[in-house]
Formats: sequence, structure tokens, C-alpha cells
Amino acid sequence: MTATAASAATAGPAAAGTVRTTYRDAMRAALREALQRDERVFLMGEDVGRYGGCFAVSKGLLDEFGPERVRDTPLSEAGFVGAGIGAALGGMRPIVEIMTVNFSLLALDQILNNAATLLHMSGGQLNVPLVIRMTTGAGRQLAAQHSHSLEGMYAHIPGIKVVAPATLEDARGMLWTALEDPNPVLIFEHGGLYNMEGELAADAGPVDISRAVVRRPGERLTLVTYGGSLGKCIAAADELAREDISAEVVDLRVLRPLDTSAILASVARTHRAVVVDEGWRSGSLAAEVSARIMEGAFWDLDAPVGRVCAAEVPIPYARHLEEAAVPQVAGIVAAAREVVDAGG
Amino acid sequence: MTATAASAATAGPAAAGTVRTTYRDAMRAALREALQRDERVFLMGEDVGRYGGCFAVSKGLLDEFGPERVRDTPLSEAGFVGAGIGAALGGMRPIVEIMTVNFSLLALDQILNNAATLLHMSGGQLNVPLVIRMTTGAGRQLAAQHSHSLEGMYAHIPGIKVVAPATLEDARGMLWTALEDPNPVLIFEHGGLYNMEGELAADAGPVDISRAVVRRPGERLTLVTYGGSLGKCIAAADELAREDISAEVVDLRVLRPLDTSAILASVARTHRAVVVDEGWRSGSLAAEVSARIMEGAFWDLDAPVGRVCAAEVPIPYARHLEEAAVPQVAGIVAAAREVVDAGG
Amino acid sequence: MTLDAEHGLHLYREMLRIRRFEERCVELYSAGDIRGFLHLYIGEEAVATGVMEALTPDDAVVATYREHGHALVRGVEAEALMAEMFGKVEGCSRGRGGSMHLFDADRRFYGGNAIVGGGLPIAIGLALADKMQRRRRVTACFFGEGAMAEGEFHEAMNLAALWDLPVLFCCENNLYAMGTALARSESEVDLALKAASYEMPAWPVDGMDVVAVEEAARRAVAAIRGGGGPHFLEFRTYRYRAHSMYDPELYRSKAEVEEWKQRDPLDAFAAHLRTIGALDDDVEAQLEAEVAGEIDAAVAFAEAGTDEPVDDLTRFVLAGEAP
Amino acid sequence: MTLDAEHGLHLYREMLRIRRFEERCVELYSAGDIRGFLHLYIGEEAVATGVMEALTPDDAVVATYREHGHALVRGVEAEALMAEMFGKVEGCSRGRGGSMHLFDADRRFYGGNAIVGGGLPIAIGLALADKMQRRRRVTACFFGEGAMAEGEFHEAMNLAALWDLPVLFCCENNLYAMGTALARSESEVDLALKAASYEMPAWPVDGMDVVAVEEAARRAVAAIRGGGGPHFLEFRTYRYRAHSMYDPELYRSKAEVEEWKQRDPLDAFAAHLRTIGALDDDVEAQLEAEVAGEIDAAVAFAEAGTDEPVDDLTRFVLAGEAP
Ligand SMILES: Cc1ncc(C[n+]2csc(CCOP(=O)(O)OP(=O)(O)O)c2C)c(N)n1
Ligand SMILES: Cc1ncc(C[n+]2csc(CCOP(=O)(O)OP(=O)(O)O)c2C)c(N)n1
Ligand SMILES: [Mg+2]
Ligand SMILES: [Mg+2]
Repeated sequence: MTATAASAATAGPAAAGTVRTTYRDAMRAALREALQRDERVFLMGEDVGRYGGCFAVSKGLLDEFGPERVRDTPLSEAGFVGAGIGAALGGMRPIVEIMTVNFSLLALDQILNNAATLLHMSGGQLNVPLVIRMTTGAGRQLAAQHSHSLEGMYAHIPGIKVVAPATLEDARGMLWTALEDPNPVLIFEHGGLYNMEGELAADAGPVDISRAVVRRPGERLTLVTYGGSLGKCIAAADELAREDISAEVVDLRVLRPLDTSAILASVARTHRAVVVDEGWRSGSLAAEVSARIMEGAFWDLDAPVGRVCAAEVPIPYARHLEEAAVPQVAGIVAAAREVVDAGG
Repeated sequence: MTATAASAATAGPAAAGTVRTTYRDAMRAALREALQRDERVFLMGEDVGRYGGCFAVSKGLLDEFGPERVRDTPLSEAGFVGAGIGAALGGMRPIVEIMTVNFSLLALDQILNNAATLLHMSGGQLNVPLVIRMTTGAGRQLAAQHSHSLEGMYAHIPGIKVVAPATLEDARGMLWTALEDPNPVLIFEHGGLYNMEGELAADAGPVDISRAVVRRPGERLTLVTYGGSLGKCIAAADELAREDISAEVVDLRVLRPLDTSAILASVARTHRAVVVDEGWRSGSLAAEVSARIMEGAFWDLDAPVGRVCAAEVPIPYARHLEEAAVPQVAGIVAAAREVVDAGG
Repeated sequence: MTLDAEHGLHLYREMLRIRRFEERCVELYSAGDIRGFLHLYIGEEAVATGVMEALTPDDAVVATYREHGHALVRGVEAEALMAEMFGKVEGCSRGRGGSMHLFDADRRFYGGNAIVGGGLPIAIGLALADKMQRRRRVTACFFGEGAMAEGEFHEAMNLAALWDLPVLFCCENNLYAMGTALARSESEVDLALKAASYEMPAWPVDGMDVVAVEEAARRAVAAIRGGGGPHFLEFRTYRYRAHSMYDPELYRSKAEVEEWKQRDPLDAFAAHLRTIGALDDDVEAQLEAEVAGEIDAAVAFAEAGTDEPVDDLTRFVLAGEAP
Repeated sequence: MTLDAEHGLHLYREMLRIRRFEERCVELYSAGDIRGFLHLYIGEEAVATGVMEALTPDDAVVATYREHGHALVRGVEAEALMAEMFGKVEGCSRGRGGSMHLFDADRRFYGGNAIVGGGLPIAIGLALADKMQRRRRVTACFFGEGAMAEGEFHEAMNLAALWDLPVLFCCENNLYAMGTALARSESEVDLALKAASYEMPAWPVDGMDVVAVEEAARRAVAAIRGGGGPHFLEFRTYRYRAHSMYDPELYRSKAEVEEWKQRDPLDAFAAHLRTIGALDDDVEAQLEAEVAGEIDAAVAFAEAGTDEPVDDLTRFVLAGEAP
């Protein structure tokens, strides 16, 4: 099962000093810690309070921290994201939750024209220490208005940071670091990961949000991925290993700014790469990764960099079509084989 | 002057049967023709009527066609773009004008979640024959909320077509073809082109919106570009020619779907390429072009594909900083030299 | 309005079709035949049923993700709806939309929109097309009270009023937006009053009384068709079930739910029909049997349905293209 | 409110500073020293002047692209403003923002927003921070009447009212949004009435009368500071000049403009000051000289300004990073 594969790859063997948890609970623990450690922190979004969070991430926090700091909002994405920007300017440390990335388009004006722009446009006077969390991705048969992966669009915007926790450690640790960052940080949580279960160090805490990480070392090719596709890449690497194709799996973790050196370092070793991204292929983050490999490791390459992305369609409801629309293990394995067989 | 360079490259030498005109007037002629030829066509947007269009493109059309068909809207981008979608579903052929691409973010929910999605999500029942025009790009010292080039973000979205007229012919000819298209078509007009002057065939009419075009043939490398950067690439090619570097200039014209075969055909001849794009570098359309060349012409390449894009900053007001932030002829020439000198 | 027996039975039957259809959907969801989100209309049946009575086939309907009932009473076949829920190509959206995205162009049923407030601008656009083409058609747009906090709602209301568009705004005020009570989402909880601030005729209607709903809708539609411009109706109703399938319902009391059930649109109306002698046990049994038959047939149709070929995945991304 | 001479002169002086500053800007624009868009406040000076009187340095201000006057009377140095218009690094935004994006964090002047309606959500967020931190500060948010058609306006109004936030919404109703007359952008042209639909105290004010503006602003600010929640003021005023620098003004008559000029906020107030003996030719001449001196110094400062090094282009894209 990809979920445990992913967490296993990161949590390592269950050891003393680890607890069994889920991505959802790890995220909630991070929220609780943030609310406890810094009274400037508050969580704001639709149904984060009384409802318990649309994916139950914030369940219980209302009782613990009250309606001021676990603040239910009306359906007003632009309004409450903008309010988060203003509150950040006013000295608070808001965590704004947007239920699903598709809805975040309603707030994109605030995010791009204000949050990402104010610091530079004001000549360095106004930084916006805001964290925005949202769910992304397909896999739950929620159809075309709830299933897209638009994080690549956000990764195009200067003035913000974009992270995608793919493991229990990162679900637990990225939030605090994001809150400490003086800039707007967007956290993309893949909806398919919330139930991912695994072992997490009992003392797990903040993690960096600047570096990509090799989740699985390998020699023959590099699989570059992030978020909901990490588990699939680990599974693909396992399958490739059975064919004696040793694949290295790089988890980008941070989608903006990209950790280019980590990508290039891996490709310098393997000379081959496939980028796996649940976003639509054209103009995907995968395209940027491919272009950077072109620019930074062209002479190292033994074959063209491959991409496994979402089909360029609105994600359909029917399970078989949804599965066909987004990267799957078999497709990753096939793409890896192709790249390995190609060229010299 | 780059403008005339661009138009010269397309209109050819002033001949009998040509008229001297501007990009703005060509666009207006296209609007007038559309309103005359098809009574289902109407133009809707902020200040398209009584004000005469914020860039004077629609000046005079109100008097000719009346306030029903040259319809001023309140400041409600999501509202009137959505109304355009509904009107298209209702049998009209709306042309919706959004003043500037930065403001279009307010309507992105309607464009992505509805216009681009309805046909597929309804199983083929509801196509949306809508045209949306907007201004894009820097160069007029309008600063960070009026100067960005976000067309690359739109080119990421399945279910729409995206075009960028860079010449007088295309300003004159793309609109009608877009209106005949059963799908939503976005037309990006670079603000720096409206005053571009040149010769246009007196009988200029509709042009295709499916193919990229070689604006200037060459052998040593390919400059792939579109929109506001075409004139700069032509000028760069002229300068390179003086150094005996023969550069081919490909005008993408259509940003979605990309005419990949035209790009690959050129690179197959020149074996080298630089992509020039006024969008921010990371996640740019240029990255997609580079990735496609990687995938489709890797073995033809004698050097890594280069990119000349906008600096990853909100576009500043100060002229010297704005100029430094977006591609300029000198930078294109330098990148071209580098690619030509690189490798074998 | 004096209610004749036949029409009364018709209304009751339509509400019953919605109720039983959705009850079956719940079973099928548990069985795994239906997936994704499933938003039930149970408790609110009188609203869609009454409003649709006021519309002609030529009018248009725009609804939300809670639209099974609207689709059913608008005349979309139960088979096509159930097949859609099953994700089958025989579904009304080829199985691509599921519960939240039901479409039927022939019946001018424009979905099935799951972006809260997202349907309103489309609705006024449909009405704009009618107005510009001098067609005397009406577009009915359904949305929940939660949508009234969204900017798109306000932009659409203003454009409709400003341009005098033939739109019937149907606010289904079931008091909650997921877990958010009206008083936590709107500073003005009198929604008809709020809508009136757009200079648009607006009034509240008992959404649990199908006759009151039909009457109000007919009045509004007649006015709109007569050139009276957009109208807004606030239907006061209640959702009995969870927002979607999973929902601990921490935000409201069981007692509140029970109270509303005392005013159940079907029970109350059935009782009334019995008093006027339009309904008795035999008729009721017969109705139930007919409805059950329709639903059984729909389920059988859906079960016998086929998956859309995977090769068709990219079909209809753009119109006028080969797959 | 009885007006003492000293305060009256102060108000007049502030309005004069705005008017003369912008008249100079027009010359500098023609000379090519100022580029891009330039939106003049001439005719509307009484609004910013009166409102700022009601604020303390601790309060916050959010304005639009038509904000030279607001910045000036808020206390941003004319030098820093003019240098910004010139695109110099000595400008209040390092020359990166220009006329539309004036910022001064020390004076809690949060710009300078050129997305119509875009500043309102930020303003309520600033107020939310004050409320959560139990600070008795007020955030004044300026916007034009055209912004009231934007969804962001409505979302912000509702949140402010719902959460009882200390915001003063200052609508500068100059009757036009570029070329679009109020009646073509709002179905309800009584904007105070419209705002009241959010259950928020709201009233119209003569925006050509600086004393009336100050009085209304003081009343509202006192109420807000006292915990009375958000207030909305509609300032009825008029823009004498083009929307920006290029504008054929096809959408209004010269006569209309002339009519409004008869009610010029400076002339009318000067006349009043003369009747109460607070102003005479000598004082007037002295004021003009002082203001001219300030502006000359600002222009000289701007002309002597330096360009930000191109190497600093990517500085401040992210905070806490080396250039
Ligand atoms: C723009 C947007 N934001 C959030 C959601 C998630 N969501 C789906 S339904 C819903 C509540 C809507 O409440 P209401 O409008 O009252 O309709 P109801 O569900 O009560 O019928 C929310 C928050 C969404 N679908 N779209
Ligand atoms: C979201 C958005 N849409 C359009 C514009 C272009 N625009 C700039 S000012 C303006 C008119 C605004 O009118 P109003 O709000 O009344 O302010 P005024 O200029 O009259 O002071 C328009 C349409 C913009 N800047 N932002
Ligand atoms: Mg509701
Ligand atoms: Mg105005």
C-alpha cells in the first residue's frame, strides 16, 4: 500500500520512541502545538471550528482554543484570505485554511496581487507572515471541481513559498517552520494522504522548508516527485527494483523555491530522470523541473527527462477514469523503463 | 524600432493593397467586423462603451452598435465573465474584455471551474463559445498590479484555447476565428503593442489559431517566443545576423494547445534553441516549451535549450527596474550567443 | 390557491420520488455503488418540487451539488441520474460528474455546480442571452443561504437587477452551511430583506409547504416573464441529514432536527390531501409502489450500465475535436 | 461644531497642500518626470483631509491608487512622495510603486492598492488583529463607489459586521468609476442605504465640506473606538480631472464638471474662513508660499534622487534573505 510505503520510507522501522499516527493527526498535532506556543497564531477558515474541519483535521481544536482562535468563517474565500493578510500585517500569525485548491482561485487575487506583492512593492516595508493551508489532488471521486492539483500554478508566483508535505514528519513539522517564516507560505495537503498511517518519532517537531530529500537512494534513474505522488513513486521504485532497476526517489517537499541543487545532484549520479506530478502536464511543475535539468545537467543526461503527469482533462468522477487521469504506479514504472532503455 | 521590426516581419514591404494601421486599430476593425457579421456577438466589459475602452480599443463602437451590444459592466470580473459563460450557453457569442490580466484572477474561478470544465464534466453536452480578451505585460511603468504576464498560467488549463496576437495580421484576424471556435478562447493582447504601426493587407481577414509561424528563417538557432517579445526577438535576430549568427524566430501565436511540431521542426534544423517569454521564469510557458524540446528533440540538440524570462519579481514602477525585470534585446542576444557557443 | 386533488397528488408524488430516490442512494452509498460526496435534499423536497411547477420546458435551471431532487422533478430520467451516480457512461453526464454534477441540456438543466455561488453568474448570463434574443424565458437559479456570503452572489445579484434580467433567485435557506449557522455567516439574517437591498422584489416563503412554494414561484415567474425583472425568494427549509455522507453533526442538536421533522413537507401535505379526500391508504400504497418501481428500474439500469472506455478520457475536453 | 480659526486654517492648509501638490504632478507628468498612471484627487480633497483629522497615529489607513492626498495628510513627507513618483530609491516605496502604490509603514499607511476593492479585505484583517490583541485602534479604508460592485467589497463588509471589527469604511462617491456612472454600476444608488443592509451604521456626508467630513468621521471613529463595530460613510464628492492622465471624458458634460466646481471644497471653505475672519489675503498668500515651498523642496529632493541599483531588483521579493 503506497501510503505505508511512503511513511515507511520516511519514518524508518518502528522503533522505541515512535508513535503510530496518521497524516491527519500529525497535522492536527502541528496545529495544536502552534496554537499553544504562540498566542499570535490563530486558525481561520470555513468550518474549521464547530464542524470540526471538512476533513476533520482541526477536530477538537475549537473546544481547546475557543472560537476566537479557531475561527469559523462564512463562505468568503477572498474575504478571509485577505483578512489573513491584513491580520499578518497587524502582528498576528494567521493560519488560513481553504478547503480545496479549486476554491482557492476565488482568493488568488488576494494571494498574488497582495500577499506575494506587498513586500517588494512597498520597498521592503510590509512582509506578510501568513500561512495558507489547502487540500489538493484527486483520488476520492470528487470530480472536476474538487480534485485538481493547482499547486504548480502557485509555484509560479514570486513572493510566496509553497510546500507539500508528503510524509508524517513533514505533516507534523512543516507548519511551525512556515509560521516562523516572515513570508507567505502555502501548504498543500494531498487529500489522499490524510488517512496515511505510520510510525512517527514521539518527539517529532519542526522540519526545514528549504530542501528536497532523497526518500529512497538509487543509481539507474531519478524519480522526482512530491506530495500525493511520493508513495506511488516509492512503490514504483520497489517494483523497478525487482527488475534490477535501481531508482532514486527525490521528494521535492518545497515547490517554491525549488531545491535545484538537490535535483541536479541526483541526476548527476543517475544520468536519467522522470518527473512525476499530479498537475496537468502542460505548464506543470514537472515542466519546470525538466527545464532546470536541461539547463543544469544537460551534459550529464544519457536520455531525455520524462514526465508522468495528470492527463489534460478535468478530473472525472468515475473511478476508472479518475485513476486513468492521474499518475499511477504502472505508468511511472513504464516511464522509468522507457528512460532507462533510451539512449546510451 | 522593435514594433515596426515585428510588423515588417509580417506585413512585408509596403505594397499596393496594404494600409498603414496600428495594432489597436486592427483589433478594433476585428471587433467591428465581428459585431457586423454576427448579431449574436456582443462586447462586454468595464468601460468598453462610454469611456471608449481603457486602451481605446473599442472607441466608437458604442455609437455604432449601441449599449446592448457594447455593454459597459460594473466592476465585477467574476460576475460578468460568468455572465459571458452563461450567455454563450444561451446561444450568444460574447466577447468579454478584462482590462488587465492581473484583474482576471478575480474571474479565474469562473474561467477554470466553469468555462474550461463544463463541456467535459457534462459529458459533452455544454460547450462554451466564449471569447475573453485581456491586456497583458509590462513596459508602461504601471507597476506590480498592472504589468504581469500570466498567460502561461492560463495555458496550463485544459478546456480552453489561449492565443497571443503579436502582429497586425493576428490582431486583425484571430478574433473572428476565436468566435467561430466552439470552445472558450482567451486572447492576450500585450499592452506594449497597441501603438505598433505597420502595413496590413487591405483585405486582411480571419487567420488560423492552431499553428505557430516562423517569422524569420535562420539556421544556427531557434528563438521561440510570442506576443510582446516577438519584436524583441526579431531585433535580436537582426543584431545576431551582424555577427553572422543566423537565428530563426518562431512565433508561437497559440499558447494552448502548443504547436509542438512547428517547434520541433525548427529545432531539428537549428539544433539549438532559446525560449523568450515575458512570464516569470519558474513554471513559465518557456519551461513547457523547453520540456517539450527535451522530450521531442533531445537527440537533435547540440546544446541545452536556454530561457530568457521575466525576473521573478513583482514588476516595479521605476523604468530602469522594469526594463531590467523583463526580457530585452541585449539579454536575448547574449543568451543566443551562449547557446551557440555551448557544446559541439 | 384552492388545490385540486389531482394536482395535489402530483405534487406529493414528486416529493415522494425525491425522498425515496435519495433514501435508496444512501443504501447504495453504503454498498459502495455510489462514491465521492453525496449531498441529500431530504427535508427540502417541497422547494424544488414547487418551483419546478412554475417553470416551462423552455425555461432554464441552474442548481448546486445538492441537486438530485431538482434534476428529478425537472424531468431528468431517474435511470440517467442513477447511472450517473454509479459513474456509468449511460449517466446524464456520462458518469463524469457524479452526484454533484448532473446535467441535461435537453431539459435546460445546467447542473450541478459544486463551487458555492459559482452557478449564479452563469444563471444571469443565460438570462442575458434570453433578454438579448427577446425570448420570454426565465432562468431559475438555486443556491443555499451560505452562498450569500460569496462575492459572486453579490456581483450576480447586482448585474441581474441593473440589467433587469429574467432570473428567479431561489435561496434554499436550510439554516446551515455545512456546520456554519446562518447567524455566523450573515450579518443580516433576514435574507429576503438583504436581497431587497438590490432593489429586487424579494420575500420569504415557507419552504416546508409545497403549495406555498408553488404559489410564490408562480407569482414571481409570472412577474419575471411579464418583464418585471429578477425576483428573489427565500425558502425557509431544513436539511434532515448530514451535510454530505460523513458529518458528525456537532453543530446542531438532535432536538432541533426532530422539531423540523414535525413539519415534514411530505407528512404534512399527505395529511392535508387526506383531509380533502385526495389521498387514502390505497392511493398512498399505489404511489409508493409506482415510485419504488421507478427507482428499482433506475437502479437496475445503473447496475447494467457500462464504464466509459478509458480511451474516451480526453474526449470533450474541447468541442469539435476527434477523441 | 463651532470651528476655531486655527483649526480652520489647518484644514484649509491641508487641502491646499493636496491641490498644489497634484497640480505640480500634472506638470511633472507632462515633462515626463512622472510616468505610468496618475490618478488625481483634485476636487475630493475635503474627504481625506477631514477623515485623517479623526485618526490617531496609531490607527491604520488603507487607500487606493488615487491616494496622493491621503498619504500627504496622513503625514508621509512630500519629499518621499514626490521621489516615489519619480521612481527614485528615496521614494516612500523605493520607487517601485509609483503613484498608485504609496506606502509608509511607520505611519501605518498601508497603500496604495490598485486592485479595485482589493484593499478592503486587508483593512478588515488589520482591524481583526487589533481586536484580537485588544488594541483600541481603528482602521480607515478608502475606496471609490465603483468598488461596491466587486465581490471583495461585500465579503469584507459582511465579515466586518459579523465580527464587529473596528473599521471605518470610507466610500468616496465621485459618481463615476472611470467612465461608468453610478447608476450604471449599482442597482441601489443610495450607497449608505446599501451599506446599512449589512447591519452597519452608515450615512451620507457632504464630501465637499471638510468640516462636515471631519465631524462625521469623528463621530464614527468615536463610536468604533468605543466598541460600536464597523461604520460606513458615503462621502459625496466629485473628480474634476480625467480618471487618469489620458481620458477623453466622453462620459460626462463640461457643464456637470463646472457645476461641481461651484462647490469647490477649497474655495467654499476659504470664503467661510474669511467671513469668520480667519483668513485674509496676507494669510492666504503666506499659506500659498509655504505650500509652494514644501512642494519645491519635494521636487528638488526628487530630482536629486537616485535610481535603485539594478542589482537590488530581486531584493525584498522574500523577507529575511540576502539580496
Ligand atoms: C467556493 C466554495 N467554498 C467552499 C465549498 C465547500 N462547501 C461545499 S457546500 C458548503 C456549504 C454550503 O452551504 P449552503 O450554501 O447553505 O448550501 P447547503 O449545503 O446548505 O444546501 C461548503 C462550505 C465549496 N464547494 N465551494
Ligand atoms: C479589479 C479591478 N478592475 C478594474 C480596474 C481598472 N480600474 C481602475 S480604477 C477603476 C474605476 C474605479 O472607480 P471607483 O471605485 O469609483 O474609484 P475612483 O477611480 O472613482 O476614485 C477601474 C475600472 C482595477 N484597477 N481593478
Ligand atoms: Mg444551507
Ligand atoms: Mg468613483
